[in-house]
Amino acid sequence: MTSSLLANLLTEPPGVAHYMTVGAVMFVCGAMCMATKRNALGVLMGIELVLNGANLNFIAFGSKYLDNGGPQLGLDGSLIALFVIVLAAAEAAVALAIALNFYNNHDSIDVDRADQLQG
Amino acid sequence: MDLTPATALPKLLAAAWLLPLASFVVILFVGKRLGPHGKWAGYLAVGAIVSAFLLSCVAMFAVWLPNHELPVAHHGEHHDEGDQHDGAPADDDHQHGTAALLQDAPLTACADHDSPFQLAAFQENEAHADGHAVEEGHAANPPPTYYFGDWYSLGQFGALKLTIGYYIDALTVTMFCMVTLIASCVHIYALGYMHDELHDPYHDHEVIVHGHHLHRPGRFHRFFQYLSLFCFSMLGIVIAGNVAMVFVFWELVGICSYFLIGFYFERHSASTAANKAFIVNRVGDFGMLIGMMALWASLGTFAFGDKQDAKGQTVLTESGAIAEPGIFSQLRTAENGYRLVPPASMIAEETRNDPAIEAEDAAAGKAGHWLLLVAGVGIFCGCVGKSAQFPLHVWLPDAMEGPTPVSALVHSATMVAAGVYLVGRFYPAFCPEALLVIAIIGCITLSLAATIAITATDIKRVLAYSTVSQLGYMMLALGLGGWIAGLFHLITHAFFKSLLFMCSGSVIHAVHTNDMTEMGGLRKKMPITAYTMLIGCLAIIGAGVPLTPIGFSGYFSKDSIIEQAWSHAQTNGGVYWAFLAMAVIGASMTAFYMFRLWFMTFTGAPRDHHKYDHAHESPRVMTGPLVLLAIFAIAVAWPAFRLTGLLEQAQPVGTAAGGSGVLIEDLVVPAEHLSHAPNIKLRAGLAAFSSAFIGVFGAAVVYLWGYLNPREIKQTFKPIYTLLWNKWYFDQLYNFLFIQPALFIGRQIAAFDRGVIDWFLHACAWTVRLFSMVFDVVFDRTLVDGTVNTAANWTWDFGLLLRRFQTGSLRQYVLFIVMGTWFMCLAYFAAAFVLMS
Amino acid sequence: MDAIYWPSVFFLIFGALACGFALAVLLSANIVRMAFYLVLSLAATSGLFFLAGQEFVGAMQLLIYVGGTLVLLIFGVMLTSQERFVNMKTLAGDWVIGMIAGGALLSLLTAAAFSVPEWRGPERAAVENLPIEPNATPIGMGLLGARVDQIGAPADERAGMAGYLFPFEIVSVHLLVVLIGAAYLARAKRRSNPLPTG
Amino acid sequence: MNLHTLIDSLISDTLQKSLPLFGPELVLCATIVVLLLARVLPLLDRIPPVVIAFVGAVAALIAAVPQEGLASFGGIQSQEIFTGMLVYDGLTAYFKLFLMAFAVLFVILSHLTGIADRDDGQDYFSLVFGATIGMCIMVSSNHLLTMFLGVEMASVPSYVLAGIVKGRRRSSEAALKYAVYGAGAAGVMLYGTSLLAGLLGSAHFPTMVGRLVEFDLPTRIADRELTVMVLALAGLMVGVGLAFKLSAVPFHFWCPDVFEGASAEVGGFLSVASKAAALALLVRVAIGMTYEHPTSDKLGSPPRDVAAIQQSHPELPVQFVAQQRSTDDESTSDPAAEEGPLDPVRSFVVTLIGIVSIVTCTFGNLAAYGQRNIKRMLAYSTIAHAGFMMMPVAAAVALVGMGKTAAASEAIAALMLYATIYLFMNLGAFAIIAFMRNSMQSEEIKDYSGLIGRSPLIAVAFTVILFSLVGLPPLAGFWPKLRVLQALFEANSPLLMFVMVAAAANTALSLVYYLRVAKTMCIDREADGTRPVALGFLQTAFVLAMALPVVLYGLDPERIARWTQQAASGLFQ
Repeated sequence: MTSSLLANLLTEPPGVAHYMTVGAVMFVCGAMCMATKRNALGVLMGIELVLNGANLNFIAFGSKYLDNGGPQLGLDGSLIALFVIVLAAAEAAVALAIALNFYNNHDSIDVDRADQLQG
Repeated sequence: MDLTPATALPKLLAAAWLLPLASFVVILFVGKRLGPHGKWAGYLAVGAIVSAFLLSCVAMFAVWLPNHELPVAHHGEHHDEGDQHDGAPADDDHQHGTAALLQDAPLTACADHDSPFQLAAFQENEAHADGHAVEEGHAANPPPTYYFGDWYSLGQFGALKLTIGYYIDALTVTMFCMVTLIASCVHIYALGYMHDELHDPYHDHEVIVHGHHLHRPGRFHRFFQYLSLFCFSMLGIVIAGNVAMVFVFWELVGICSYFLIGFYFERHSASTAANKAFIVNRVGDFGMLIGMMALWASLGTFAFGDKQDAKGQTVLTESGAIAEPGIFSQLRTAENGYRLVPPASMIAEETRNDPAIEAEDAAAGKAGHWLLLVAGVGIFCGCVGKSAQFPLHVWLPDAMEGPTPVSALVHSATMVAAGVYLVGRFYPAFCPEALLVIAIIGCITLSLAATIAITATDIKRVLAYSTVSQLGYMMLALGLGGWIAGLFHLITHAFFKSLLFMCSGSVIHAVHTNDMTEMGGLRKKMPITAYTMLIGCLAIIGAGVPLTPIGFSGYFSKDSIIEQAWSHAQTNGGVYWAFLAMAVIGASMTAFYMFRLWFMTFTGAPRDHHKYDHAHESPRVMTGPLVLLAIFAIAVAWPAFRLTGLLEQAQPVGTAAGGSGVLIEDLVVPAEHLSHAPNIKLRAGLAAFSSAFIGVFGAAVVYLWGYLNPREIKQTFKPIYTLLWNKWYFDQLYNFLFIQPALFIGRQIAAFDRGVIDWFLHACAWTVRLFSMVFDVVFDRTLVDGTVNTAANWTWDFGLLLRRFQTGSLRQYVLFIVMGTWFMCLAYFAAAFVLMS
Repeated sequence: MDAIYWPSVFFLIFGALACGFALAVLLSANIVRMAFYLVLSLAATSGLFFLAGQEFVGAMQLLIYVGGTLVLLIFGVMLTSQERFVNMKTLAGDWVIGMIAGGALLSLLTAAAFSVPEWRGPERAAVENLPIEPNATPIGMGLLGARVDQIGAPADERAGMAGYLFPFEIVSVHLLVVLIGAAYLARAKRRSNPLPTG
Repeated sequence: MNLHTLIDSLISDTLQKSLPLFGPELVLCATIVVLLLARVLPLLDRIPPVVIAFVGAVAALIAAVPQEGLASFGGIQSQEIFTGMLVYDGLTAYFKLFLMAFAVLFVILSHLTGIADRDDGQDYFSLVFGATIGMCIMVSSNHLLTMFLGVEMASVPSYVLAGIVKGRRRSSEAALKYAVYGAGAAGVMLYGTSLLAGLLGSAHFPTMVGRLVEFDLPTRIADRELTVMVLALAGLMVGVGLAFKLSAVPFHFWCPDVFEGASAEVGGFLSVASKAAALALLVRVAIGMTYEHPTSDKLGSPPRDVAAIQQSHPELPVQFVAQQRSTDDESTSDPAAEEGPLDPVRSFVVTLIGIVSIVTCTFGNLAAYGQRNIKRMLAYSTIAHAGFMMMPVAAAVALVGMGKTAAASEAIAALMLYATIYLFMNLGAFAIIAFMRNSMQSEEIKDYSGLIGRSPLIAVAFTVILFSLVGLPPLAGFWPKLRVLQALFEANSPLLMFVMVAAAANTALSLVYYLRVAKTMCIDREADGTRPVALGFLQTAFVLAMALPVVLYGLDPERIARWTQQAASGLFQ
């Protein structure tokens, strides 16, 4: 079914599900960045990807060009997406400051050096 | 002075209850400054508890007894009032209507009958035997006379009302007198026993610090401070008017025992024992919490009694129903003839609303009984912990680490008594199946502890196990339907067990050891101790002239337990005879180990001459209480003092007639008075006497006359001896079953949190490692380049790999978020799939 | 066979770009390159926003993310990259476990996306006739608390359309606090009386 | 309706209705601004920041008192403010009061421990107040955006607070872990939120629950539509974010590390205020998604009459009241009586919270066993308590499903009472740890040995607090535990019965590690070379001010309990 959906995509408009797929890929890439990057800044970039992936969903749900039936999120989707962008920026600022502080204390940006607290 | 019971009793007993608290508070704040080294603190505590005793005596002799006629005989009484009640089942004002009956009916109808113990002398006529047959079918007894009310309301949370209140009946008053009397003796005795603590610094010979004995400041006042708090807490349990208050004081008793058992906390064994006592008790309390919840949730109240007005009359609503019924009146209503019937709120809603199920359940009569059983067994769990019943008996012998006066108090009048008391108090709420559980636990406990006591050589441990065993007797009696028998034994046991402990303390004080194998021949050195202890031993084995009302206190109470067991066995037959058998064999073992103790300590040749030479009789302040208690141990149960009559006044509602099981259909709890039938009395009395005699004789053969060498006996029965010597390996078993797994799980979880997910990740890591090794060998080495020292890198990588699983790695945490989400979804979908298909 | 629906083509292009560069961020080992790929991925996402008719949000995405956040990140890269070169390579084991977990999550989320029939996409005819109207005004009014879409909506749906004045204002307080915090951490001063280390 | 009326109503709604009810937060915002200006204006710079913070916090506390006084929680009508973004009812009012009271105490504590000195005080207090505003939004959120915004606003300043001691390696490590973990959880939560909003077509809680009813879940489940699975996935993903804030297993990993690395004061902040706000949010979401306000439909009798019956006849058992109510309902005939449209949601929520809570509670208690650092141990204890505090939420949802709203509001009241008592217990514990750290430069449990000899008052106060954390009866910690167990019992489902039994068993489990600390302090001998403990008068007074309520409340649990009951009853108006 999925394959046929993709095949028709050239002639039929994309739906929410297609946007969500892109969002899911970005979300998972971000999560994997957070889980595999040893550079703290890489982890922060992962956070950006994660939030952006989730944000794509709101955009898709808010768009009237994508839905066919079912409850409409309408304007709420765009507005929430806007706020998420702002919140992500705020979070990035703090996380970056924390990473710099970590760097000052550890002389390294490697998150694997954060191993004193355990047990 | 106004001596109306409804107003005077709460005041008198509250005063008696709060005096120890006052003493505690005073000592807490200014204890150290009371006289040299806090010496006056002891006098203060003694003064408080003795005053409490006097107040209790006033309550008993000036208020209770003049206003409440003792039932002269109890046989016909139930018969009469039962019949009357059957005639007028709609009588709503049951409490006072029937309370009046309780007082009047026996006088008129049965004045010619005699007290139960005169029955032992065959003064009973045939009419009684006939009476039993008739009594089988009639209704149970109405609630006893009691005074119930609240002093102070803690708070109301919706339907949950928490108050500090009282519930005073004959049992309460009796317990007050008993507890305060024994506590007074213990306090006075402790003045002498704890004398060493007045020295500053105190030398603790059992603790070695830096190669020297420990020197520390004396803690005389601390001891009396805790002792006062302990008495306060125990009296709080006794007077408590509701379950929540019982629980509060229950825990307070636990905390006090923690302090007192750990009094010599510098000794490692003492602090461990204190911990053990506390934690084991908590295990029981958790059951009790569940029982409490079950009762509260289904009955909506914690109160024991019905709401009363200032005159002690039950408050009724306009329609004539009880305004605020307590637990007991809800479980045993007058409409149901005071039989235990689960009220509607105990029956699951769907059952109530579904006529089909309801009819089926009503036919079987089972609805709500499971909840009753849960509540009963839950409450009993708390009692198991406090009264050191199997399987939570392990703390009690270790609690011997406390000073001996504490042991005397803990083992007789307080703490362990609290468990039995609570079973007695809750008696109307126990369904026959719960009683069976109680009986089984009691039976196991009594035999288990008795066997261990036979091999113990520490004088206090023998007594400790004997306590556990006697508590088992009480539980057994209660579980078999012998309410009076159980509580009767509780009171007599309190006297002789405190006597025995204080005697042992006196011996320990003299020879500075607990080990009986280092004693012997002390009779000549310390005669008062020796003979008072002999009285204690005779009392505990139940010595008396069979078939006559002549004997020590234990004779009466233990005989009534065995009679009850006999009656129960006769009614139910089959395996239920085991209860009787264990009770009789236990009596024999009791006699054996008690006299073994006495012979080893006081007779024969001294085994350790150094210790023998230094031994001396204890000072008056210690022997005085011994003599006093000895007198009580002899006489307290004599029929002339009508102790059973007093208890009978408090017989909880509807329990005199026994009952029959619902979940186990052929289980019958016989009415208690049936056990006084002459044929049972005769056989039980003879069995008890002969078993005790065999026990004493056996002990004499081995330890007095020395016909048999105990060492050879040990050799012959080595496996059994080892088993008993190691206390049936219970400590080891618990260590293996609970402590090790708990520690293990704790460690595992800590390790888990450190980053080891589990073997799965390890396996993954290994697989991956394997893959990359192959990959490395195939490509890296051949294709990419000739890396320097690949093997060294592997090792290095491998070390990092392993180490990483041991660290609190941030990246793994993130991975756990993903996997956690995923596994939760998976679990949910799997569950949904299973449920749907 | 119908004619090619061009928005779909653009969707495919932008979607592929967004996903591809997101993957590149994941797979790249060089932090500067990662930042660059991230810019491209986020920019492609804003293209998707435009395609969905959310041009205002798309513009904000370009401004805030691409313009602001990433500059911030690149500052971070520059500030921290003066350390001597150390190997920060992720081990193969971590990659594999990460990929397993990620793949599982991805399959779950994609399956979820295609499980709801309403989400599979509208009919072409329905969409093609929709008027194209700018939504900057409704969004702006929404941020001021007035939902203009309430005007045409049936009465029982109006309650659910909340104005966004409150979040708009409170988020400024949040940004203020966050900047104070970030500035505090980034300042060089250390405490004069340090608390014990341990 | 035209634009003009729209804007008119907006202005009146904002100025007349919403802003007065938003007073405490506004005061805090103003305080933050003043603190920021203090750096700039020379006049303000002379005032120590702690004074400004204290004045601001007290003003906020005064503003948080309900208009008719403290006893009027029951009279607060539930109303939406800011055009539906937030909701103001008894629960909001109570938790705002709670948070503001906590803020005042926390400012005092921070001053006493010296963590907020003259140079950094402005930043420190700005962050604390910023997080507090976020928590206020969490407790009053009525919209998916405010929920997410509240979580972010509470979390992000907390990340900085965790790293407030800049020069310490562990501190910066804790901050990094907290920030990254928090961001990850927030991402998952956001994804779940988007799914939920997309499925239901709204982000406004009451509208969402209305859509859920229209959604007709029982039929869809019977038809095995996959949409239901997506809904469940969305619920789980939102739950992840909440579980992170609650430090519920398996999303607790940050908690011990952050508590150990951050300073003790911040530990107190996170364990009390943050947890309370997270629990309130859990209540909002769980009750909000499972309880349909009867005002929205035609069913006549509002459940308030149950509360009324109960208040006039407190002696009636709960069952009786509930029974009456259920018969009432039958008489007004709910057509979907056999299975309500929200029943699947309820069973999902109950199962999820029930299982997570019991696992959390047990895990926290067991993992606390082997800890050597006292903050780390208290972190696990916090996890365990969070698990315990989640249980009444499960019970409340189950009770709502049975129509017993009075009992459900009792369950929520139990949770609120628990949180309140927990404030005193845990703030006291962390205050003692902070003072001890200042005085003996150590946070290891073994260094507390023999404290009774060095500082008897502190040792006794700490022991009292620890015993109260166990839940031993005469102390305050017992009552809320008892009420939680009651709520579980009343809910009367096999799962919750199991939870109740396990919870009761957990009280025994937790004894071990608390007792170990008490034993170390009171019984173990002082190790050689430990530094003397010297506490100032104010510090001692603070500790006593925390420990005394624990004792006194145990003796008179009535008043606060009544407030919580009244406040909780507003949920089911």
